[in-house]
Amino acid sequence: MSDLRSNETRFLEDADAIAQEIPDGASIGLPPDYSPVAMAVVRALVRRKARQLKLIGVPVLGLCADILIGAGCVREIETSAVTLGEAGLAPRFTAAAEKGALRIIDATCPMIHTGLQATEKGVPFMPLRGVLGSDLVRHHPDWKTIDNPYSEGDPILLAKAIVPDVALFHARWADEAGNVWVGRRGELATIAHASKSCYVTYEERQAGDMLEDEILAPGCIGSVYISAVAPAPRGAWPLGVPGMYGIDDAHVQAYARMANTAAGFQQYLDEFVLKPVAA
Amino acid sequence: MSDLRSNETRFLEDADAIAQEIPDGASIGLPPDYSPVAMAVVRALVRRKARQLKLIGVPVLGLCADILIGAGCVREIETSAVTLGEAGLAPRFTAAAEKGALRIIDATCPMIHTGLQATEKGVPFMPLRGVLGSDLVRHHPDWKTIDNPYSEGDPILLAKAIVPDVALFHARWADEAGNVWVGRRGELATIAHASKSCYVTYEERQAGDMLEDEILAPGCIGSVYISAVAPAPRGAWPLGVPGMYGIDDAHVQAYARMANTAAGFQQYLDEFVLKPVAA
Amino acid sequence: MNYAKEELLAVTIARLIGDARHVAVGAASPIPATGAFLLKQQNPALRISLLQKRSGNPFTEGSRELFDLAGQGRIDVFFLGGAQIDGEANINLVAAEGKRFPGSFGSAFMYFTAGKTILFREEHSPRVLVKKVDYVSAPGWSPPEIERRGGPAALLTGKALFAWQTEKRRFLLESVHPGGKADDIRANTGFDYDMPAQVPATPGPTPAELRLLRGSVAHVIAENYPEFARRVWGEARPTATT
Amino acid sequence: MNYAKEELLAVTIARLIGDARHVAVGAASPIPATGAFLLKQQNPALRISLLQKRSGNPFTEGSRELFDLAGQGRIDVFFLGGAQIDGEANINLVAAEGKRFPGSFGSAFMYFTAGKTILFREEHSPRVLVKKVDYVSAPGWSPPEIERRGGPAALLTGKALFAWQTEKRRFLLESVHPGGKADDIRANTGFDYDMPAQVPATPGPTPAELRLLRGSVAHVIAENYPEFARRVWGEARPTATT
Repeated sequence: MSDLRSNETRFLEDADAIAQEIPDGASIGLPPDYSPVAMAVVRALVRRKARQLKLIGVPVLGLCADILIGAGCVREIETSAVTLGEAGLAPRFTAAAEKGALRIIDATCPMIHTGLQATEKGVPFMPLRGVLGSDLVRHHPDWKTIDNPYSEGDPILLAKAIVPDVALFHARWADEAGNVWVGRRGELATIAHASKSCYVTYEERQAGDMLEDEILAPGCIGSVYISAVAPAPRGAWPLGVPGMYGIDDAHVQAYARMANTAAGFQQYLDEFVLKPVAA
Repeated sequence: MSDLRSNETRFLEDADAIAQEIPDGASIGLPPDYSPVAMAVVRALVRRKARQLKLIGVPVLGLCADILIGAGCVREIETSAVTLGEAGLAPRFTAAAEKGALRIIDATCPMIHTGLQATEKGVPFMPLRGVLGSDLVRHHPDWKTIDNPYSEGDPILLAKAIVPDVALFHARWADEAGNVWVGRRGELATIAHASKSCYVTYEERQAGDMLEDEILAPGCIGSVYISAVAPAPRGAWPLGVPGMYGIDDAHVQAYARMANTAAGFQQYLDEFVLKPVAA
Repeated sequence: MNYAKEELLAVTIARLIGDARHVAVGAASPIPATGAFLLKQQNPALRISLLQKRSGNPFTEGSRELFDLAGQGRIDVFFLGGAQIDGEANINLVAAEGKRFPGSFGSAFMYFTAGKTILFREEHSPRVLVKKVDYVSAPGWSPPEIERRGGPAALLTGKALFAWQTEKRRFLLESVHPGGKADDIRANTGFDYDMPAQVPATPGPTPAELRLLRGSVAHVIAENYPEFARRVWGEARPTATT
Repeated sequence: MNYAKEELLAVTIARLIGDARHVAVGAASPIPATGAFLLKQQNPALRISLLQKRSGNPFTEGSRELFDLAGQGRIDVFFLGGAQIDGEANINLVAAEGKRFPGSFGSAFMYFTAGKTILFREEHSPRVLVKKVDYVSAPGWSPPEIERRGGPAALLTGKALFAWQTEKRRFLLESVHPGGKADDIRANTGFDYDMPAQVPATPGPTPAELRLLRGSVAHVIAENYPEFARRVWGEARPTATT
């Protein structure tokens, strides 16, 4: 676990500097579209032509995954779904999946949380009720069914600990101590705790140490988990940041239309990703 | 799980009304002294002569347990320690333990968290690393060692799910929707999630619904978990509420001295518990 | 009486929810949400958790909390759909006939842990209601050794309502929506099911229900599903008689 | 040079912490905290987590987070004491000879998961340092099949410093504090241990270390352990030369 003992949060210049530090082949834990996504880094990864990434949806993937898949950055995904929400199917994911151009490990939301919680606790597995009898169990390489040691003849499913190489997300605030504030988006804390390294873009810099503030502390992820932060105002756009700005529905719908064809997707990249864009 | 489907938080008059609802024989999950303890309810339980309680320290017990044990309310405790912190040993606990007048299930902090997390997830057990070879394992009735199903010859300990009948603690705020704000005291959320019913005293009432406030929401426990709340200004005294008032060290030290003898403890009860006291 | 198809489905869902205390409604489920909020007008103690609601989300610990809540037994009713649904109430959200769908979401867990699940899919066709799903995202029933708190209660489509018969592990056609015919249901359903000699019509909304739907319910729904509210109730969100 | 016993112990602890990046210090441990903050003066990147600090607690998720952090391998050094400590580095925090102690706290976990543990107990007597503990709260070593990230590094008492010999599973008397004698250590230690022919004296604080201790370190410690700071450094908390 390369970076686990890192305890000094580094302050990087921008999203591109983060994308430079995420190596090809890395597995990346990503939040859902309704939890702040580091879209500025996603675009920077496309610009730096990242390759062979594995995306882990915690627990689902959306726009960021569709863009990375369409741009050829992704080898494999593990997720319980890929969706653009109200804008419908994720077109580049769907196309890649139907062509067989992407390894897909299908999961179900709570099993992904459970696998990350196992890593968070430092245990090799964690059990979950339900799921048995689903074809997910037959196909998933890391799940096992055992007999509940507390009750005979009671099969129960185990999730193997999931250890992403990189946690990547966006936060409303970072402070001078390297803490980030994500509010009630607890899945971001779980990803940060479970990952070998953690990169966070933020909207605004707060002075001082938010952990000294009893009101802000509960929404913070402590700097002990954070490898580096970088400023990215409106860095979740076209997705949103709760309490700051909402999802740009019109843009996501426009994306969904353009990305329906490979040519339209390339045009989207040209217009919104490959040249720097003002949100 | 009697109260799990309860979804309407009731608003009770005071700490005594809560004590009336906690039945003799109940198992009660309690936070440590540095996390707000519902001391006003503890005193009310002594006044109503509660009997045969089982106290579960999450993960340690302090003043509240010592008072309840001294007053004869307690049959059994499960905890990783009982301590008055800087004021030293918990005298009534120590006396009862050395006389053999109390069933003590010794645990270790993370195993208690783990057992509650199992209940929080709805699973019958959860694993934890370490602990093996400790005499705690030999004596604990609910822990089991299994072979890690993912790696041969790798023993690992399991905590059985802990399901307290009652969660009991104090909060800085409650709101009109029945949510309570506990800030970074995450152990309180774990106790609330894992218990069949949950009683909370609070310092101040907030208007509206704190879950609608992005800044307050991360420190809240949602009303879906809360059976009833009651006002208790300075209700944690002589313990503290982070951000409001600190521990009354002089009082706790005075307690420790008085409670060193049965007669002194009775005098403490007479003075501070049996007659209503202004903090 | 004049009412929209969506209004019929919502009142049916309200009846199916019954005496539940806590209903969780997933993203992109305006009709189940409408049914739940209609019921809440009659039973204010009903708790409704709208998942992935953009603001005022009921959870404080992120996306894990819904599943923990369900695991704890605190969710009485949940809704699931499916790209395919079969006669054993299995659902498929992953892939069929070379087509890829978004994925299983939390279905494989919620179907077991919620007190009961209402299957809801507007499209009623042999393409959706199949003999056997191509991929089991979540099974409709489990053998006795598998711990399972809940399972399907009913299957509601744009044409009909089926009740689930737990013992027989088969659907029973309970009612056909007004204007439809039992024969048409048989022709458009890929799986076999039981039916009574006389299949009743699904009861439509009462005038009181319509007043509530077009008044306070439309108002709440418009906040969370603006497109849907506009389509069903128009810009004006008329109250009372239309 | 004049210095307090606590200052000697603190500088010894600073040396034992060595190149760690993250040290966690438990409640009621002012001397380990002093050692850690002394080291931080020389290595500002050292992260110190004071557990159960009354304000400015480093954790945001409550008391579970420390243990999760340790489980993740993010705690390099931890401190443990014991009502009894034996020659195999087992510690007892539960009960001995009819006496009940507070309990094991997190020792049975932290001793395995922290990178290394410094055993610290000021009282050096046959009552504390026993041949075999009456109750193993946390074992000093584990058989090879048991996963264990860390274990004891040293045992520091008010009289001496022992190094732990992992292979031999025995302590080695490394140094005796100034003024003490190896014979006295043998007489006051209930367990057997190795010792070199010549046992050196524990190095005392350097003038530079004393300046730091009595200046910025005393200031930080006074915030968190006011009683202790007053006892060691007085009300005035003198800086530099005394």
